[in-house]
Amino acid sequence: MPEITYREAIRQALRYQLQHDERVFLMGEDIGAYGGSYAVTRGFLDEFGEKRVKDTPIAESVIVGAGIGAAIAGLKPMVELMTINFSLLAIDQIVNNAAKLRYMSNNQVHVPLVIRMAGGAGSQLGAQHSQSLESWYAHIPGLQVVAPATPYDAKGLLMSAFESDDPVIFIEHTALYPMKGDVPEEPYYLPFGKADVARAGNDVTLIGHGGSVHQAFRAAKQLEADGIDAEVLNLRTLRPLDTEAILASVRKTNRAIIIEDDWQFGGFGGEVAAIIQERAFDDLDAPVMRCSGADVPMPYNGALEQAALPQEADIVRLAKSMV
Amino acid sequence: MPEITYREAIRQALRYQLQHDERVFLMGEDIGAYGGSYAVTRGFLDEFGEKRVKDTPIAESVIVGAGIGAAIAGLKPMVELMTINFSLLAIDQIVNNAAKLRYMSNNQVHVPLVIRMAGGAGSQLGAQHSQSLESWYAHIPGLQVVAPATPYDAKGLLMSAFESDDPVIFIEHTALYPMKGDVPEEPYYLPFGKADVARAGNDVTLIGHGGSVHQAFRAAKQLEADGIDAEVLNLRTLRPLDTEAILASVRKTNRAIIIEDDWQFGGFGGEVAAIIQERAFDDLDAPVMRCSGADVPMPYNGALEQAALPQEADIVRLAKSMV
Amino acid sequence: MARMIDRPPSSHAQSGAAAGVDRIALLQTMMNIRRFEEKAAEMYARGKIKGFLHLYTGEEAVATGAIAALRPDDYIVSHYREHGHALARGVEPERIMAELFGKATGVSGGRGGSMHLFDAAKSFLGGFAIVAGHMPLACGLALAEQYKGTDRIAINFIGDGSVNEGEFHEALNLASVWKLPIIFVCENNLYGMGTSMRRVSSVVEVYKRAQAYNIDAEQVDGMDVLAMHKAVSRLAAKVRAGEGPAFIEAICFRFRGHSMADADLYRPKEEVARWKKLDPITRLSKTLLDAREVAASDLDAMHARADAVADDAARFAEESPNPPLESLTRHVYKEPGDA
Amino acid sequence: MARMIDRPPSSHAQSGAAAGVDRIALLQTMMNIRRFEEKAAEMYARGKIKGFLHLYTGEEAVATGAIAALRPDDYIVSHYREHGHALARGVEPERIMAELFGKATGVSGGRGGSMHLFDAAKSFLGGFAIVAGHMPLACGLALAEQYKGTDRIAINFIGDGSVNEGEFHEALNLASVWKLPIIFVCENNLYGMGTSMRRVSSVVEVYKRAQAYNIDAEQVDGMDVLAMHKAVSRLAAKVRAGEGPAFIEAICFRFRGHSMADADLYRPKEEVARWKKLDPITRLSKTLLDAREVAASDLDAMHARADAVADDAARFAEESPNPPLESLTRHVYKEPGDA
Ligand SMILES: Cc1ncc(C[n+]2csc(CCOP(=O)(O)OP(=O)(O)O)c2C)c(N)n1
Ligand SMILES: Cc1ncc(C[n+]2csc(CCOP(=O)(O)OP(=O)(O)O)c2C)c(N)n1
Ligand SMILES: [Mg+2]
Ligand SMILES: [Mg+2]
Repeated sequence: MPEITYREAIRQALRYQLQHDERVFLMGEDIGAYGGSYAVTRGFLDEFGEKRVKDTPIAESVIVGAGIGAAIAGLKPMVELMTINFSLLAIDQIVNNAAKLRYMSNNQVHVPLVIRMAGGAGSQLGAQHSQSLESWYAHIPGLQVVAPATPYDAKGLLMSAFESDDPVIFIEHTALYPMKGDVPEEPYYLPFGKADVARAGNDVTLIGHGGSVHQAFRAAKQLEADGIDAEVLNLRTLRPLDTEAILASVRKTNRAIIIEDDWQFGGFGGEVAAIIQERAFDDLDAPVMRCSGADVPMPYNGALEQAALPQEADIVRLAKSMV
Repeated sequence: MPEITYREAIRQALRYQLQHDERVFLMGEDIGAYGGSYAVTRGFLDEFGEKRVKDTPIAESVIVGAGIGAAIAGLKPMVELMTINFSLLAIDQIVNNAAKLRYMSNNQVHVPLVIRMAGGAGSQLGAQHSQSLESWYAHIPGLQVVAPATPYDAKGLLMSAFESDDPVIFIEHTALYPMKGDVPEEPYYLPFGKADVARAGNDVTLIGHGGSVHQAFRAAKQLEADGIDAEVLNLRTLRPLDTEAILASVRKTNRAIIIEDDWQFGGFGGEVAAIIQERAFDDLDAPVMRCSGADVPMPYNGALEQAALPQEADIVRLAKSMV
Repeated sequence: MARMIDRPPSSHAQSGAAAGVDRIALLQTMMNIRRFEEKAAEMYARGKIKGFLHLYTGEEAVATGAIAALRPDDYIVSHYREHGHALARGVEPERIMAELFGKATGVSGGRGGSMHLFDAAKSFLGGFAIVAGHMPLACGLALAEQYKGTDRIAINFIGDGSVNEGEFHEALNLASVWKLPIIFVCENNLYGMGTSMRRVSSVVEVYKRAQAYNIDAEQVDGMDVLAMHKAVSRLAAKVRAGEGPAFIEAICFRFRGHSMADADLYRPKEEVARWKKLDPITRLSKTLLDAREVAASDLDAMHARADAVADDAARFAEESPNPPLESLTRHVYKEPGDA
Repeated sequence: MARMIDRPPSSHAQSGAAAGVDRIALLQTMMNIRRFEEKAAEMYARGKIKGFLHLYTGEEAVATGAIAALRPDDYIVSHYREHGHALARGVEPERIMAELFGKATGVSGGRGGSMHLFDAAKSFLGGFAIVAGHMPLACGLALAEQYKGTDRIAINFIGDGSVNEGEFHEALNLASVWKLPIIFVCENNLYGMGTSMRRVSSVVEVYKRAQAYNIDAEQVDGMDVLAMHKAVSRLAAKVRAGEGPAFIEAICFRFRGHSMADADLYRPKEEVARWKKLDPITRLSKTLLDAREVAASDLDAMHARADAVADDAARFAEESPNPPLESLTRHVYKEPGDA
């Protein structure tokens, strides 16, 4: 299997869709002439032309709203919002229209729209450009929230996103774009709601999505040295959530730690912890713990930013304290 | 103590602020000539004039943004956004500016802004007008999230909101406006981060905010008949959250149920459950349970809407299953 | 024509008929809408209808004239005051009233309510309750048809209150830059809830706001169904031909409060009285009488027909079943068997 | 003057001086900004500066001319390309560079970074990274001064990319309806990242977009510091007198890519070359030489001064400490002892 980057994996899925489905087109700020702020769509404008690859004004609400309308009318738009931070300007469209229309219309219309955005922190972009708000989207019935952790995830999940007949919030972690991994050349589809056991273990379950999966994995390696055998669960999708996989793992390890870049209070980790204690109460040897971002707007200074983000050492310390 | 409505209690706090603090002014859609969509500001325009009571265009972002700027410049604006549903159109201002400016500027500026909005469901307003998104705001460092359950709460918490030097999201529950309760005429201030034990009990702790507190209270009465002595905790503020009060109660009752109108998945109840099992693991005789809204956009039909909202019967059934 | 604002165009005589328009049909449609709304108000008073109920009474000419000038497959995207638009498009009155009652037989299965009428088969795509929030979506429908290369267009009804929302701006700019096949119709009834336009808008002539985006825009007497029909006919042809979007500011007036909950204390009584003199139904009736196209007895018959339609709708709604409770969790996502 | 767009005003001679303006001081400020930015680029290349770094090179005349025409207590609210605005206001170069380094001595304590410079004592209120997101806030500052009855005004710098955002629309409408004491300066450098204005804007003359809100708006040669100074001086007087907001479209051009990460492949080389001929520093230098206000040796001295300022700033930043880790959780909310 060829080794390619997370960025390239996303490009492969997008190119495949553009080549094989006339209804697919891409819309977003600077995805054309500029090639995308993370170079994901570089060259697409030349290859597919202005009809399929549309540079838009800087106007998030109408970009997403137009995507919703076009999806209702039978097309398969992919809207790129650059980063999750800017999605706040289109959030009414996402929450009040995209997520609700199938239900409100009693199944007369539906919204097969893929919205891609980069999330996460770590590159010193400051408070307004470093948020991880996936928990917000995961809260909304009608949406599907996808957060690939590897190049393999990215291609397979994005392919499935285009297969879906309901809106998908596809969150790419900025730090992962250059990351490499094995990816089949031919198209393949990863199901939503199925987590991946990135590493099997018996003593504690480390649960994460996106970039956190890699931290969990590295922490697991460190824990090995201390004779702690950690299982690493890559959620892949937050909504639908693979509750069964989480419970199965915890019933085996009897301990769980959720890792997330995002703020802990009111974040997604809380939901996972709540579900685990609700459904696997008697299997728990220790409370479910969370390793999350600090409860502060993201500072610019590099050392402060790292201090605000969960670190392998924190995971290791937590895990040791539990077994 | 005079008995007044929740609406009147809010009016009293607003009038007091307008009368006693020159820096205070109100801004919002239809708060003047129309008297407010929930009649909270009726008569204020005549009493205080256009300088203090400003009718705005329907333009949520600039209303909130202007409030932020005015607050930075030393005034104490109160922005009314009618309902929490419309706050989605101003959410970038709230999250990226109001919540972050003190931190980003290294304490050079701060934003003493009060943003009032009505939340909750139950009056058949349909999917786009029936949301309870307080968990979203509670997730954001830099914000304070207040959700009064009684007229007494409403006045005392709103008075404190104006005392605060940081932004306050003040969420009123639509169903409570006509509700009556004892409220002192003189001004008083309820602290943020202090929950209220609405009913003392020993067998199970029912935790709620806003309208849910009353459901919990009625459920507690029903449980009495079955010999179950429930404690009811009124959170009053979600951020800061009175974790100590929650833990103290659970350490006594060893069981907890969180009641919320909002969708359960990724909601605020998950955070409370996560905290309880994290901090009071050994005191729990049963998993922390949640009684929340159904995972669907809100349907218009009255029976369906009630089926989508938590009911006393659900709380009672849950409580019985736990003790 | 800007002076029309808050000085009603009483001076104007009713405009002449556009080629081949069935003026009697237009009159009947307006009567049907009027009676439907009055019946809805009655049902609301009797507690059969809940939530917010926004009536179209007084504005019938706008939807009736505009929609009659379109093709039946042209998309309609409207706001929460949309009963009239749905009726003008030919959505069954029974199923609309049933929706207001929240019944299973309603156009949206009782899940949408008054603010969220949908009839996809008739290209009636809502019914939206977020001011200006439906404009981007309407642009998307137009974009899709342009993309597919059809000559189907979209019409988007908005209120004067939406012109100061950011989404109005984003939608008009995009529609103009991409030459989208869409007609925006702003129903300028001079008030957004209790707020008069001139207190919150830097430019009160809405059509001028649209012209600032290089959009072909004009102001039309929204109390004159023939004028509406004429304007939309002409613009629809251009839009259909791919010449880009168009915008109509329809000056009109609602005869009742913003919603059933509104006591309507903010509008001077004589202002309301002045506008009621321009009742589009009375106006067209007179024109047809004068032209001897109808006799008084014909008008009586037409009113009777409108009454019957409204009564039947209410009866149907009344007798219809509620959606089953088990349906609560249906259709949040695609289900096996869905298209 | 609309033709100025993408045809630079090379024809125009430099405009005459406004009364009592110190042209030499303006030149020195522009030189300081230029050298500061070049130094920042160098420090970024050396890994001393991280994150996004957007340079103001080429646009110096806009901030320099505009801010020199204001009172030192007038509010400045800018976007993420704001080093030049901060320097023009007199914020210490050392503390700006230290902020870019993320040091404790930075204007925002190293927490803000290049996009979030704040110096409240100098009424420099940011530094914002959400396109158009700072416009409502700037309106609020103006509203507050109007409310207090002072004659302090606000100036809000935005890019051409922000004109299609909903917040641009909401802010301009409110500023106009409420006659807020604010001047919007749109730095129209013809591109928003890699997207040329004309591909995404229905009307490319930005000043016309502003006029559509009844705002006094004009287009100015943003490569001419004296023209900027003149225009802002005149408008500031009107705005200060309570005549409502004003808007300036400053036609300019950035000499480098959007940010340090941008290879700048989307702009024709000769377009860039053409604009570099209009370098505002060279232009004013020539004017002053021709007018015998300075000698070549004076210019050398001024350049040397600018070099020294930039070098000192970099040295100061380099030698400054990082903020202590314990400070991470400070100032999320008011703390005991805070004002
Ligand atoms: C974004 C948003 N803000 C506020 C509201 C509350 N609201 C409902 S209708 C309305 C007035 C709209 O007036 P207009 O657009 O003129 O339509 P009309 O009711 O006059 O037909 C307002 C403010 C809303 N529904 N959506
Ligand atoms: C709301 C929002 N959308 C997108 C972005 C990403 N972005 C940053 S700068 C920029 C281009 C802005 O161009 P312009 O306003 O012309 O300013 P310039 O960089 O040319 O000075 C974009 C799209 C953003 N920061 N905020
Ligand atoms: Mg109106
Ligand atoms: Mg630009």
